[in-house]
Amino acid sequence: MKIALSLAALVALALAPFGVSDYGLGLLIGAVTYVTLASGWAVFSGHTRYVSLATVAFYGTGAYTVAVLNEAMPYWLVLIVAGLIGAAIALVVGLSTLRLAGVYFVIFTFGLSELVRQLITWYEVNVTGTLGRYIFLDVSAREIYWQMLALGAATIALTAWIQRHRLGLALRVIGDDEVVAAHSGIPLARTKLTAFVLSATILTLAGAIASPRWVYVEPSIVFNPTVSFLTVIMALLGGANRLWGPVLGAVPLFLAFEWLSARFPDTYPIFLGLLFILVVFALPDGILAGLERLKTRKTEDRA
Amino acid sequence: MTNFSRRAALRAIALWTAASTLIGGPALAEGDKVRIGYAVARTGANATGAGITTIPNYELWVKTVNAAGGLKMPDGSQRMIEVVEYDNRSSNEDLVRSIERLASQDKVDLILPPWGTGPNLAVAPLFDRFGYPQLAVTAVTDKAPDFVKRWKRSFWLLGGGHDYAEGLVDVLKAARDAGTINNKIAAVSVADGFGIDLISGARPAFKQAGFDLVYDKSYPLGTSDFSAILSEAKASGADSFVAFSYPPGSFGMTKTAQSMGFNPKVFYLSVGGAFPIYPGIADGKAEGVMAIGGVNADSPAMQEYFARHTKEIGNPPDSWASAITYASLQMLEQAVARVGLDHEALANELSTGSFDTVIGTVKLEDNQLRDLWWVGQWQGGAFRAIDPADKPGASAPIIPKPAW
Amino acid sequence: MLEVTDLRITYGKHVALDGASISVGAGEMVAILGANGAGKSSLLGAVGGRVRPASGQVTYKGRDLLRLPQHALVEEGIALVPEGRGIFPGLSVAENLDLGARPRRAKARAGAIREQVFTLFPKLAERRAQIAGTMSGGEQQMVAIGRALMSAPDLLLLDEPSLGLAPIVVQEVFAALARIRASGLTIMIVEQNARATLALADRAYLIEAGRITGSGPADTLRTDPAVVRAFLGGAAVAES
Amino acid sequence: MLVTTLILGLVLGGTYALLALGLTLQYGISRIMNLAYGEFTLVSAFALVALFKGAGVPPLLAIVLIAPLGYAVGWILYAVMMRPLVARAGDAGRLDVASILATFGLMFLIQGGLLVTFGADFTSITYLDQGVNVLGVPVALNRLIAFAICVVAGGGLVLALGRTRWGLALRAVAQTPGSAPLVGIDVNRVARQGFALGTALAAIAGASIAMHQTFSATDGVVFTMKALVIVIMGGVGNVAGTLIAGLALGLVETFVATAIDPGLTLAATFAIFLVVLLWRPQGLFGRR
Amino acid sequence: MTLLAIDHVTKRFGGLTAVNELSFTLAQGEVVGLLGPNGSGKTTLVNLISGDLAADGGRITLAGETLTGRRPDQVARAGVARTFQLVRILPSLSLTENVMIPAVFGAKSHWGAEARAVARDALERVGLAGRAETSAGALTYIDQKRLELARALAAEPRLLLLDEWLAGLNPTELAEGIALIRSLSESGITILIVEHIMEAVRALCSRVVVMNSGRLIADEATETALRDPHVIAAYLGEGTDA
Repeated sequence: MKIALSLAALVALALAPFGVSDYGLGLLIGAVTYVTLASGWAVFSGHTRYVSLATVAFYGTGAYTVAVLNEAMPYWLVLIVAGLIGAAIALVVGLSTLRLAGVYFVIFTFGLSELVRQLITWYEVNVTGTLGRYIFLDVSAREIYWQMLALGAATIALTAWIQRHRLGLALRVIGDDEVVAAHSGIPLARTKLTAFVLSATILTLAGAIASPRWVYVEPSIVFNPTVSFLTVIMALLGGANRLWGPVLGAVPLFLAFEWLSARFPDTYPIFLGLLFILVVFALPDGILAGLERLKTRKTEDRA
Repeated sequence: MTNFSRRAALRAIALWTAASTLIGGPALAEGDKVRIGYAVARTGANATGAGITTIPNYELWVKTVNAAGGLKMPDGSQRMIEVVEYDNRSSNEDLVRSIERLASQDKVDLILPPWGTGPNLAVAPLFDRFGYPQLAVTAVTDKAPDFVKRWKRSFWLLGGGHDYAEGLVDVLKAARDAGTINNKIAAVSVADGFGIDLISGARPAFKQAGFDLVYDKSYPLGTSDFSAILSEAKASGADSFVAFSYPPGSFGMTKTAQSMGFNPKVFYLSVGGAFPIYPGIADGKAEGVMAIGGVNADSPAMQEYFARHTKEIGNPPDSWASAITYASLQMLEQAVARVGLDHEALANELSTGSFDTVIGTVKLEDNQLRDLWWVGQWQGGAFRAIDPADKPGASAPIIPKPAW
Repeated sequence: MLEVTDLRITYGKHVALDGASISVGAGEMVAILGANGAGKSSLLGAVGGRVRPASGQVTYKGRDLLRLPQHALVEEGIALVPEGRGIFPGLSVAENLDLGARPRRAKARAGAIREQVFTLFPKLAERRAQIAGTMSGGEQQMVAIGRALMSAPDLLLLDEPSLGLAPIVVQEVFAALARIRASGLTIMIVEQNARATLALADRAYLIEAGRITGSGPADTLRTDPAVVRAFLGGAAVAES
Repeated sequence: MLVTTLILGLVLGGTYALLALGLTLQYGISRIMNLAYGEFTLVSAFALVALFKGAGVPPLLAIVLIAPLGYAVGWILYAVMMRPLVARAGDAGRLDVASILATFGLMFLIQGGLLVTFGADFTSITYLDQGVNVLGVPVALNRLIAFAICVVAGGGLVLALGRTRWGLALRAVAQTPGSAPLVGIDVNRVARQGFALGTALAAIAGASIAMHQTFSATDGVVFTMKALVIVIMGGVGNVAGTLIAGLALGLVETFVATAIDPGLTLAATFAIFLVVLLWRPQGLFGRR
Repeated sequence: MTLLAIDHVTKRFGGLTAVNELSFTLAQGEVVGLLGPNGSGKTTLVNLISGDLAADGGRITLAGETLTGRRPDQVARAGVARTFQLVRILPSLSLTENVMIPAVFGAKSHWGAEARAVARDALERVGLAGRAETSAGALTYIDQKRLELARALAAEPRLLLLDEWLAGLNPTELAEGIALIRSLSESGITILIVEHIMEAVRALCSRVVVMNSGRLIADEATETALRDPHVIAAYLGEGTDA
């Protein structure tokens, strides 16, 4: 039933571009991109509670890969290569960092994004001598939307699968208590690495798919740390350890951004900040948990 | 019970009001207004650039036009301008969506471009697809000739990196040939598209002119301390210090050079050097500092523009891209007066017509503005254009620069 | 001196303590005995300000303790040594003790009290510069008790002071308690080691499933067959 | 050359260390991971400029005025906004998440306020800009003053924390907040003091940055991140460690800029930071 | 047959030698007590066996298979289960889920209904079967201890390490706990018990190993050890043998 409903929603979403304006399509792309990012982020961070700020390191790498390779090989091949590069980076990074815990991991992943950005900049400046790169790809907004929708749907399906699979249980146990996890026979490094690489691949692909819309990329554009922050906030807001949590955080927040910035171009950061603080105080465990609490309270009232 | 329902009703009313103001979006246009939209960076990394060069001029122009009764139409009627503005949050993704919104949702009559090279390139395909003419001002790119071919209704008004680099070389060469400076140059560049474009244009030009580039380093965006760089440059023995820099860097280097007593004969900066706040930053010792851009400070039109900008916005414009931004709006205004709001006719008129603006008479060549000032210098409290030296209104350079 | 009336403590739906009333007189040592989860630590926690009861009263020298936040109790003369010791593992022994001497009445006499503590636990004097977290469990317990004494309390609350300690250390701790007891300090203790505790205490309360089910002089309880069966078990451990 | 690098590096490092002091207190003692920290410094920087340009108050006097104001603001902010988060969080991990989210909102709020009030322009003042000869190396006087402020504030803090009863209570709360009430410490009060003191230091740092650096309303994130890197390197809550890490970072950046390539300064910063994290996750001077 | 062999194992923390050239063995099916004063290195040894710490010297083998140098999860899959000095349960998961974990990730890697069955068995053995679906956070202290034991059992271990599992229990509970451990031993599990409660040690262990300052000071029958003057001096103190 739930699967049928999800599939119906997916079909409806896939057909949506035929019924909306270009701006509507732009909104859909934006919303689906953030859903994909937040859900992809949650594949690793949702259960393990490792708050990663490296989202943009992967997202940007995806975009940059397309910028570098888009004239050298066919588009589908570029996407595959981007995914592989993201996975490879995640593997190397994961191997060296996944023993860091708590806030140290948070700051590390942030530093990582900055390091990647600085190194690419330095390389481009000193070796290739050009910094900006152009993406003149003949990919329409609709195609971008469908690709992103497919990636987003695949991410959610993957999350659902993981949650039923032993990997999901392992991640939950790691999130609760790594010591118990290890002594129950869960290989910590391999489990975390698997999830981290999966998550990173999704994030990299999202960047690769989104990039043709930007036409021109340079490190300061593609490695915009705001993306990392927004992803975390959206996932946490909805409830990062639940299947539909990231969706529930990403969509309303994305729309709130859009409304506020259109309505109050000068003062919207103030409203947004207030809204944010309000949400943190009113919904401490995320929207989904808040909704559930409301539901149980209602049933209790009735009883 | 009554208490509860009254509260609920109040809450519902409050919610409804809030929701309707939020969802309603910009009020629907009245038929006789011209709706002009733009999506500029109000927040994020590009906010400073847009806040100095782009937004004030957009606001000033709209104010001026509306005060005069509105935009003139070919039939002689006048229509007031109504602005639809979004914040692109310095993110290209948001920018692209905002332009889509302006074009397909708000269906505005005209769209003004965002600030910056990258953002202008990001929106170029959209302007092209929706058919809007794009007057890209704040985009410095050597690839403008290619872009014009790719996007027929795009106009590139600020030249390319090579132009500025070669302009600078002209000035330095003249001074070297006159024996005023030695042939050593110390150059630094900010590591982003703009800085790299300029330095990669400058390197061969310096070499060809027989200069010796004794110090040539780039520094990352976000560098705040220039002591090390400047002490190296000082030690290099070069008479000319050239910085392809952004405002924080331009300002930081000025202050550092002053405090460490670094007095090269030529002190050249890029973005920020022509900002009105620069003399203040330089503690009133801006005399002789060279920078990218420049204006004909003696032209009455320019003086009038400076005065109006100062009065309406609260501070003077910068002496490089501001005036050109304003000129691009005047071009648009005059083109509309001649051919109306039809995009194709407008683009055609912009491409072929000639316009009377604050920077003089403008006629585009191959959709590009080539008649530009490449180098300017602070002289007697004003930032004056010094290169091309043969362009009317050019001032003679002061070399060596007086010590700080 | 301490009067607990009708105390009720709940954690969510779980009722930990259901209407307990006890009293502790000045100079007395009172033990609370009971099974795990019977509510002993909750009772002690409520007196020590760590647990907020749902209802009931705790008065100390006529003052209502429940109105005071936990940190204010030290100033009132109540010192708690909680289960798990609650020392500052990152600070030195001397710093831990100094922190104990924060209350106004203790500050002036800090030097003298410190000497007493060092007499009681000579090891602490030897190791005053050592980082407390690097000491063994028994030594940490001494730091905890020593720190509580530094506040010159009128009432000392002890929660399972022998938990996790080797028999020889348990003896040491109880020997120290006996000396503290002899100095006339009022003590309320929760302890698993019922035999050793009853040997020291004046009176004891028995708690079962959140209710006080019995009380009496320690000597009587030690020989009460029901108590022996429920709390003292077979062979005793480390009886002093 | 080496002397030049050393002196320039130390002076730069001093401003870094000063920037990070407040954050290490806020995170170390009050346990608030404050993403709006950079915005705090910016507010103070703008306040200094406004006082100087608008009312002619000399910056050094302005700092003396701004610092207590920062303390008051921090005090109120903790009481109103952070305290409820601490009260409901339960454990450190949840508090990290809650404070990251809440201060992220605060960051937007302050940034928006700054943009509306002061605009997006670059701001700077000219004050005591002249060079001073330090062992043959010319250094701007305002930077030297900032360095002196760092030494005084940092040194004072180290002494106060290490030698006084008040400092001992702060350290006790920083390390084991759960045990602090047992010795009569009001954790809430100490955490509030720590946060307020941190805000005051942020204000001092911001004001001294305004004396010698160009800044704009959007620079907050840069400051926050720099401070965060230093705090983590020095060991959270470790004031002496923060001072040393800040100075070290300044030296490294200057050394890389002169000896290797200015283009790699920021990369070097982050590379060192990452290496430190991997090698000693608790920071160079933190205790495991 | 020897199941666990500790062979000249050494562990240093900075200048402190926590475990010093320690050697002893456990035979298949034996229940051995590991005694020693606080800080003598007992928990360090348990951590060395279970893979939490890496030894600086020596070798640990389980049925001939080397454990030294392996990670905790590998040691767990080799058949070693443990409990912790301070109870560690996963409060957000249900009892069944808590207990399932080692069944899923241990040597046998059960999944689905199979894993649940193993979990139910283990819960039944510790008397928690009735509350299998409640969340673990709601349990009382003693039940949390039971749950931890059930989790160790679900790993179907060859060697069980109990680190002060009986601490904090009152006499009635203690008697139950002892009976429970005895029933495990009877089912063939080899058990190493770190414990301070002599009553329990006497009741359960035929043999004890006593450590002091990282060294082995006795490895003998329980009754002998408890009369051993070295042991009494280091660990039990005077007048213990009541």
